[in-house]
Amino acid sequence: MKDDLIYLDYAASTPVDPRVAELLLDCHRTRFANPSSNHAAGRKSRASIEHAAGQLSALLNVDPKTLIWTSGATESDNLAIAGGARYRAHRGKHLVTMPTEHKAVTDVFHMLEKQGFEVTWLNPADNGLLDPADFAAALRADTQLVSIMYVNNETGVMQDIPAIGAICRERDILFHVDAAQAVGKIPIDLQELPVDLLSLTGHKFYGPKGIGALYIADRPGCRVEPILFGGGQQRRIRPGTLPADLIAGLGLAAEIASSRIDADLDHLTDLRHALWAGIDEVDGVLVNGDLDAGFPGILSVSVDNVDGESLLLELEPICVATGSACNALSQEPSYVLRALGRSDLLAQSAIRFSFGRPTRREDVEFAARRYGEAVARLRSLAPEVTT
Amino acid sequence: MKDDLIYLDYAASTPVDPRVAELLLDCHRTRFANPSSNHAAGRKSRASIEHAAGQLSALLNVDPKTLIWTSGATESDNLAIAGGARYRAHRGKHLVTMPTEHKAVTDVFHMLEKQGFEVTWLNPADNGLLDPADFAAALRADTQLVSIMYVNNETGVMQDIPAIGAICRERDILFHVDAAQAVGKIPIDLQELPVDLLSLTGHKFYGPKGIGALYIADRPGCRVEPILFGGGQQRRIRPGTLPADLIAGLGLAAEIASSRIDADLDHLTDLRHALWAGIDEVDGVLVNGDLDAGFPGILSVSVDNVDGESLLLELEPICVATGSACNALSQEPSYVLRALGRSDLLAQSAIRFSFGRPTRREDVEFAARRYGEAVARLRSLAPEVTT
Amino acid sequence: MSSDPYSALVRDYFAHTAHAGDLEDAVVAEIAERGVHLRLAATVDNGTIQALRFRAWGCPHVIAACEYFCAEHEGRPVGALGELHASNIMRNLSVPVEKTGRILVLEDVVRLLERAIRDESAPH
Amino acid sequence: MSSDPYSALVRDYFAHTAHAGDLEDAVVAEIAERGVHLRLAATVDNGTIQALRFRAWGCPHVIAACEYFCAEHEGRPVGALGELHASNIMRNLSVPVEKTGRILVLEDVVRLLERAIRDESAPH
Ligand SMILES: Cc1ncc(COP(=O)(O)O)c(C=O)c1O
Ligand SMILES: Cc1ncc(COP(=O)(O)O)c(C=O)c1O
Repeated sequence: MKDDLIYLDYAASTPVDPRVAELLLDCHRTRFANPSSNHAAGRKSRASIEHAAGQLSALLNVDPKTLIWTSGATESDNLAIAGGARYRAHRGKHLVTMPTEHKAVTDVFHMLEKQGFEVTWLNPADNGLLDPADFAAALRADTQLVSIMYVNNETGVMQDIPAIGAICRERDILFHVDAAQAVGKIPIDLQELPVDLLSLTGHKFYGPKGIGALYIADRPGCRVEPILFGGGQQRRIRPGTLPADLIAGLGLAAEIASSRIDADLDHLTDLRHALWAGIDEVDGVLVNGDLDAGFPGILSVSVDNVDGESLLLELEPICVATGSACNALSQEPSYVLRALGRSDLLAQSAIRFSFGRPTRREDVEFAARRYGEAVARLRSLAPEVTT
Repeated sequence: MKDDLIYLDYAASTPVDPRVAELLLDCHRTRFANPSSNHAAGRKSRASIEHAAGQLSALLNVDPKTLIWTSGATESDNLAIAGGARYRAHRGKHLVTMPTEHKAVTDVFHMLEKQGFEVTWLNPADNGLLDPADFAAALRADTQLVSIMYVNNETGVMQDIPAIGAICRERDILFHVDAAQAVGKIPIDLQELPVDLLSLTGHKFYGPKGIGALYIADRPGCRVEPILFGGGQQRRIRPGTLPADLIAGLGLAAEIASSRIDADLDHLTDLRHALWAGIDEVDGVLVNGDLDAGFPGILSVSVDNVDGESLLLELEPICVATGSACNALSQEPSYVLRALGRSDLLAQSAIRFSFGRPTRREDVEFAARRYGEAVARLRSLAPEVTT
Repeated sequence: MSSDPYSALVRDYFAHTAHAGDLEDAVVAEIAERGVHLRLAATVDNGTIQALRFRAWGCPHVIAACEYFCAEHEGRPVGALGELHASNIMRNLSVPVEKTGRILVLEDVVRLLERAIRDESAPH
Repeated sequence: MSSDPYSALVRDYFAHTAHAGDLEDAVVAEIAERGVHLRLAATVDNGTIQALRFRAWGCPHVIAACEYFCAEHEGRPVGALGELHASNIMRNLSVPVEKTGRILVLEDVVRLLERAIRDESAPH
């Protein structure tokens, strides 16, 4: 990245850890063979994949056999939700999710609605949180699959996954968690957590891009139908030549995360505190989500009387997101923030700051200062009354 | 790769070109941002992707807008075939393919058969070739999609894509070509070639693993329905955060291929000649496929009275494939070779040698010598009559 | 899609808004719609635009377009306002087509301003 | 799945097949099925196996298992053949479970051999 850019968009994507980058480079020379090939070179690739499965399963406390490699969280979400719903369709066709999920979740549910499934969309409170009691009330005898994300990508809000999962377990409902923003960042122990399907992606925790995984619990009734068809790789759940290099990189990223997850969390908490201390001084600023129930690596704020796109440009060379990174180029106000009760105007002014391991305290202090200046300048350009 | 291994399995996967590996490393530092992000760092990633699209489209002589990035040829095949068949389903549900296609094609057709499509499976002649006249005779008024691969991954046989494509164009039938083994290896000009959908994957031509593309011709009626659902990336045809690094690497691999495709072909032709000259001396050896109609980077041979798996082990440290790389661990004789009229015994003895840019003449000469020795030893172990 | 949605000119006009502000004793036109709120103020002498100022709430393209418009039209005859079309602005500043609706708001408020100037200067 | 389907022992027995071949004046048993063709030859003296040879057409596990079997049973009483079970071979050589069927062919041909030896030595 150019030195004068200040990157505060770690929730959109993280840089590759230098050790992971080095491993990838080494794999390009020594582990390039197809891991399905039954010769010495293929076995080396296979061994790398097995090692990586061990590293990732240690991070999540699962059996390596429960992990299916995918191209990223989008594919994992599709496989879990479409594959899980179809696998259980003979038992019932009612599904439950929230409108504040990532598009990789909501768009799969929209597709399933067109195919005859019935979806209940549960709204969060204004702080973004789902009340487990409301959740329990929405379940029916024919509910077969629930998908609730761990850390929200726009606000950082963390749902009560243990409580929601316990309710699903009681009723034998498949429970999928999109943990793209959580894995490698907050401790996740899947022996403790009642989760059946969990999506993750390498590029959100300093691993490679283009590689992800789906955890599929090894318990009765917990299966997915494939959504891609081809060779016999990965027990026919997901075909295609496995990219041994990317998988090795994801494994190493998982191992690095295991070793520093608490220190990382402390660092992020300090940064968010410093950032919010500076931004809180700007007139008319509101936190989107909930500071207490929020992952500390994300701070999303809205502000009166400022256009979000202009704010983003005015903030350069600081790199932050408006709305979701995945639709930053669209002009629509974020549907996630609308679901939290924000007006269109407030939603479109939202700026998401997200930080990571390399972020320094002076970066967020600078960002807070620039935020105040940018808001002031844009307000000075605007006609007096806009609301 | 360990120095004493002799890798002759380039059809399964190629090493990453050193320049591509270097570019990937650089991208990890400088192009890690999410290309959907509307800030300076995101724009850099976006610019890399645009550059890569230009490089790949130059190789194929297409408009960059016709390219959709995927995780590899398996996903491209799924998107083209399932997505194309569904898009045209209201016009008709008859599809045509061959049993000698890759599993990433045949398994999609099997799935579509279960969903109410009717598939005609056209058998090749014993040399692996499909007769265009037989092909034309199989088409019906309700035929909507045809999928025929370019270079066969097990035998190297090259179908007559211009003739088959011309027949499809005449009748306005969607024509998909799995070109995973062809792109970057033989010249392909999609302004000349009447192809509507074309699948490719980076790891078969010295590009990165985990990245591929689908070409979708820009002409009326040539569309696919998505098979993955999520963010608005890639005009909603394929969602998910784009891995800018892998895409940049694929682009560079395409550019390198453009610059040396003829020289590469000459090199491969020499190698296959030398290899076959040595192997031809072994008693009872047969070429699978057709040397004249075959891509010169692949030579598949069967032999009387030898078990393929033992032959593979006896050939170590030479790394070659038995049957298809994608099911090398399974013990079934290759369905592709069975379709060419080979007996089970001959099919299971098949060894596929495939070579690439780094292969030297002495490598294939050594391989031919070892092949002869291995066959001789295994025959010396066997009871006299086995057939 | 070009990787940067903001042309060099848009970046420049957005960063240097010399014409942002108000004018005393000016003719004023104002519109708020489609996520944009624009106000133009002009002083006119003898059929010539003396000074132009804008206030804008909107995306960078809108703000840049306002600054560009003001800078271009000061010192020109009032009739020149009639020649302003959103399409010219979009071409000259390389505004992406998705922003057409917003730039049309500028065209509208310029029309309004022109009419207001003519109304003012018409014999009472 | 272990990344190498061949254990060190399998590799070793496959590479060094000292017992491949035939024997003069030997008892012979032969089976061809399930993609395997095996022939065992034994010479027996006074209830003790003097020499064992095999010929095999099959995968590396089968060939290694034949060599292992021959090496282990030379010099042992004929009765030891009855104790041979595919499961022992598979455990001792770490043969993957998919190969069970083929190793059972070896068990069958050993049974056949044992019966042929007993038939030979029975009083005529
Ligand atoms: C919560 C969440 N789910 C899913 C995704 C999709 O991940 P990917 O782009 O790696 O497919 C993302 C990131 O974009 C995300 O933040
Ligand atoms: C002809 C053919 N099609 C499709 C594929 C699948 O490609 P990938 O493994 O990159 O998805 C391969 C390679 O395995 C192939 O050879």
